[in-house]
Amino acid sequence: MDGVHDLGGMHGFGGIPIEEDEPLYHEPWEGRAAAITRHLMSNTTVDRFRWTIEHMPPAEYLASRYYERWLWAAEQMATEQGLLDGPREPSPERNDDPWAEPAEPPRFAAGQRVRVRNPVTPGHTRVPRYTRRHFGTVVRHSCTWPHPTESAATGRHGRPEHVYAVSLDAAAVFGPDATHTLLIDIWERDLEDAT
Amino acid sequence: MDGVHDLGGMHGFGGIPIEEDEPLYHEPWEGRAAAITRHLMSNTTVDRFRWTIEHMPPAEYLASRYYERWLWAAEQMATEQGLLDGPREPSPERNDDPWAEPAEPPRFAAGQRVRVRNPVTPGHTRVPRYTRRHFGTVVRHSCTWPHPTESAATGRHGRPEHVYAVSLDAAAVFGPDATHTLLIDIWERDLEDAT
Amino acid sequence: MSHDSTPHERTEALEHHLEEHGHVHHDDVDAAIVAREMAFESGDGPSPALGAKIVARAWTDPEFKARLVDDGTATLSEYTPMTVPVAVMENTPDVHHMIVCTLCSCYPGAVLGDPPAWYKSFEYRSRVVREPRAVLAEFGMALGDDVEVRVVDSTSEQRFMVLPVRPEGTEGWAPDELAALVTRNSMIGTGAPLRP
Amino acid sequence: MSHDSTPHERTEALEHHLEEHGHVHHDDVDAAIVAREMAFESGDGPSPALGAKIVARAWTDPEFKARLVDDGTATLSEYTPMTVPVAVMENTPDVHHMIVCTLCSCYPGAVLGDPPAWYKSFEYRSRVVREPRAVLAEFGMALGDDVEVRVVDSTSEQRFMVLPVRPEGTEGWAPDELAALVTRNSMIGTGAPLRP
Repeated sequence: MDGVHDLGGMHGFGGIPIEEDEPLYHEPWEGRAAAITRHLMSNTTVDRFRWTIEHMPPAEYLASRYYERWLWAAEQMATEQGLLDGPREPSPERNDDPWAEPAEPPRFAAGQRVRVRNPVTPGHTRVPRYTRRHFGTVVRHSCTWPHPTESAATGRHGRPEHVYAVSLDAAAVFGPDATHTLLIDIWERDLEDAT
Repeated sequence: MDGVHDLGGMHGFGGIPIEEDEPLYHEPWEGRAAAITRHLMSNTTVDRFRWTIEHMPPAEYLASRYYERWLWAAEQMATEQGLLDGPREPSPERNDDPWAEPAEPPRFAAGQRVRVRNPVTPGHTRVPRYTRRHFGTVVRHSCTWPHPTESAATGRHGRPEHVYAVSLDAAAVFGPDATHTLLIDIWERDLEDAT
Repeated sequence: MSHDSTPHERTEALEHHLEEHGHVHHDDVDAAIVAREMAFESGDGPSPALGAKIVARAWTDPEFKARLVDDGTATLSEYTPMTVPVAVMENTPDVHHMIVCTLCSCYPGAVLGDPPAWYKSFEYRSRVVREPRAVLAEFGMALGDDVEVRVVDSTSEQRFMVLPVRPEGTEGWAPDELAALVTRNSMIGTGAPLRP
Repeated sequence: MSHDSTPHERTEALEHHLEEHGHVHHDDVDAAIVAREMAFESGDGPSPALGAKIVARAWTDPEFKARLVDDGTATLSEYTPMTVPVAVMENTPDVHHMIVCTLCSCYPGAVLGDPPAWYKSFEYRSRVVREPRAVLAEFGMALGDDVEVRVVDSTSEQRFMVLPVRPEGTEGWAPDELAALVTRNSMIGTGAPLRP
């Protein structure tokens, strides 16, 4: 989902709001909302939680404090899980283990030239817009994890897939003044060979 | 400036708010704000007016009604033009004619394969993010007009440059479900040959 | 002008300050508003009615239509002063144009007057370039799969206006009868002309 | 839960509804908050202090450091339960890493506890991938032009933590003395460890 949450590289935001020795929670409700949200997340996936936040009305999202976004999603998830109407029906035992072995061996190798695909979808994607269609180099095999688009759509982890650490030249992404390197984690299906 | 105003292709916005026989202005202040803004624009360029709106705080921009954005910019421009402190100093006669002849003949021709560049800048740009780095075909020479980045930065029109109508396959931009064509106007400096 | 006051209060304050130093005058602001509304209502000045008149002439005068499509700015300037270039995009049974400005609200105002609110909405600006047919459906319009949809994003100073397809069953109609069929939406691309 | 009520009221209403049907219990919520705050303050559980302890060990135990950098998840699980993969990015005099999550707020919480507000801010998320050195300056840090800055965007489920460069002049220091030099920011990449 290409929403206003996809902030990488955006202009229009000011100085970093650095707070000296800030509290864990700035107001009591934040702690309670966080705890409740973590509980609700246990019935689904963190991917669906993130995708839910991404559905916040854009102006509301950008005017919100951090835990207001958790609260907004908690309300949605509680409703979706039918927890506001009555006692919970016993949900079947979960067996979607995100640490399971992927089905296939890795397709890409360290040093390989690859290109980030352009997975435009109203669903949940972890490919930020600023990285789309850029060429990069696989630095290493990062980890294996279920793909977020399915985990968000179904509320359950799918079969884990390979994830690669890919480095991009920031100059290609943000212009010649950018002399740094960008390191991003990209699922195998969101990459294509570019040798 | 890659701000939240650059909305092309974004997800997260709902149904089109279609109003039957709507008034020109929904409230009296809208008409007055519009008239005042048009007056202030005459001292600068429409490009600087747009760039000024782009500096609206993102949440405020996305929560705003249309003429609230004009009002916000009018306040900025009135301040910038020193009109709130005292009578206007006579400003020199303007001679920045946007209809003047460009200095060079067109570089690109109809049918030529081109690529949209990636002019990342905090300044004003008319190259929407969804078009960046895509390949397209020049359909025809569109017009000549001063480049917006300068017109916004200086408040005066620079020497006109060639503008081309470029067609892009929407599928490359927004994925395989997009079967339409996108037609965009791009200034010569924001295009590169891709034959 | 603090931002906790209403837009009405902020506009009043701004106008007051500007007027105080002689930069604007209350009556001029009034006159500008009235002129704009008069033009819009009367159809003489920039308004959907002016656009409809031009479309109807193009439907009945091939020479005019050719000039209109070839050089909109020059041809349209016979009807209304051109402050920026304007191009006329001709629809055919196989090609349907839709106009938008994803970056702000650029619109062929010199011809059609101020744009409708939906044209300036975040919903339209964000969605039409990505899913034009879904947007058309919300306007109650459906196109055959064989029709090529072209979404024109007003990214330069040039504005765009659609020359819709002349409805069938209007042979022999006089221009002003034809003009009555031309809706504002049909000149933006989010609707077809009315059927006789 | 209508949206004109405050977050406090909405949280109360949500908790009440959930409790009413037995989905949550007031005391469990209290306990969860206390546990998290205790872990954070005490430095036993996920907290900057736990991270500092791990960094200090890495500075003094090459074999541990090699394992940490090669397989963060396995090595860190000796200290704290790993619910998601975590990678440790080693800074050197020539390479400086900065961690961010541009899409939400992914952070190595299993080690460092909850992230600081600035890490979750729109300002940091939007700017650090584009202008890292400008962001560093706002944290009062400047790097030589010859230093390669790598901005790591936590776009998968894997989290990232920085292993900062050991400050000069700390030869022979015991791990817990070294740990005192390790700031939270230095483990995210927006600061250097304190100097002795």
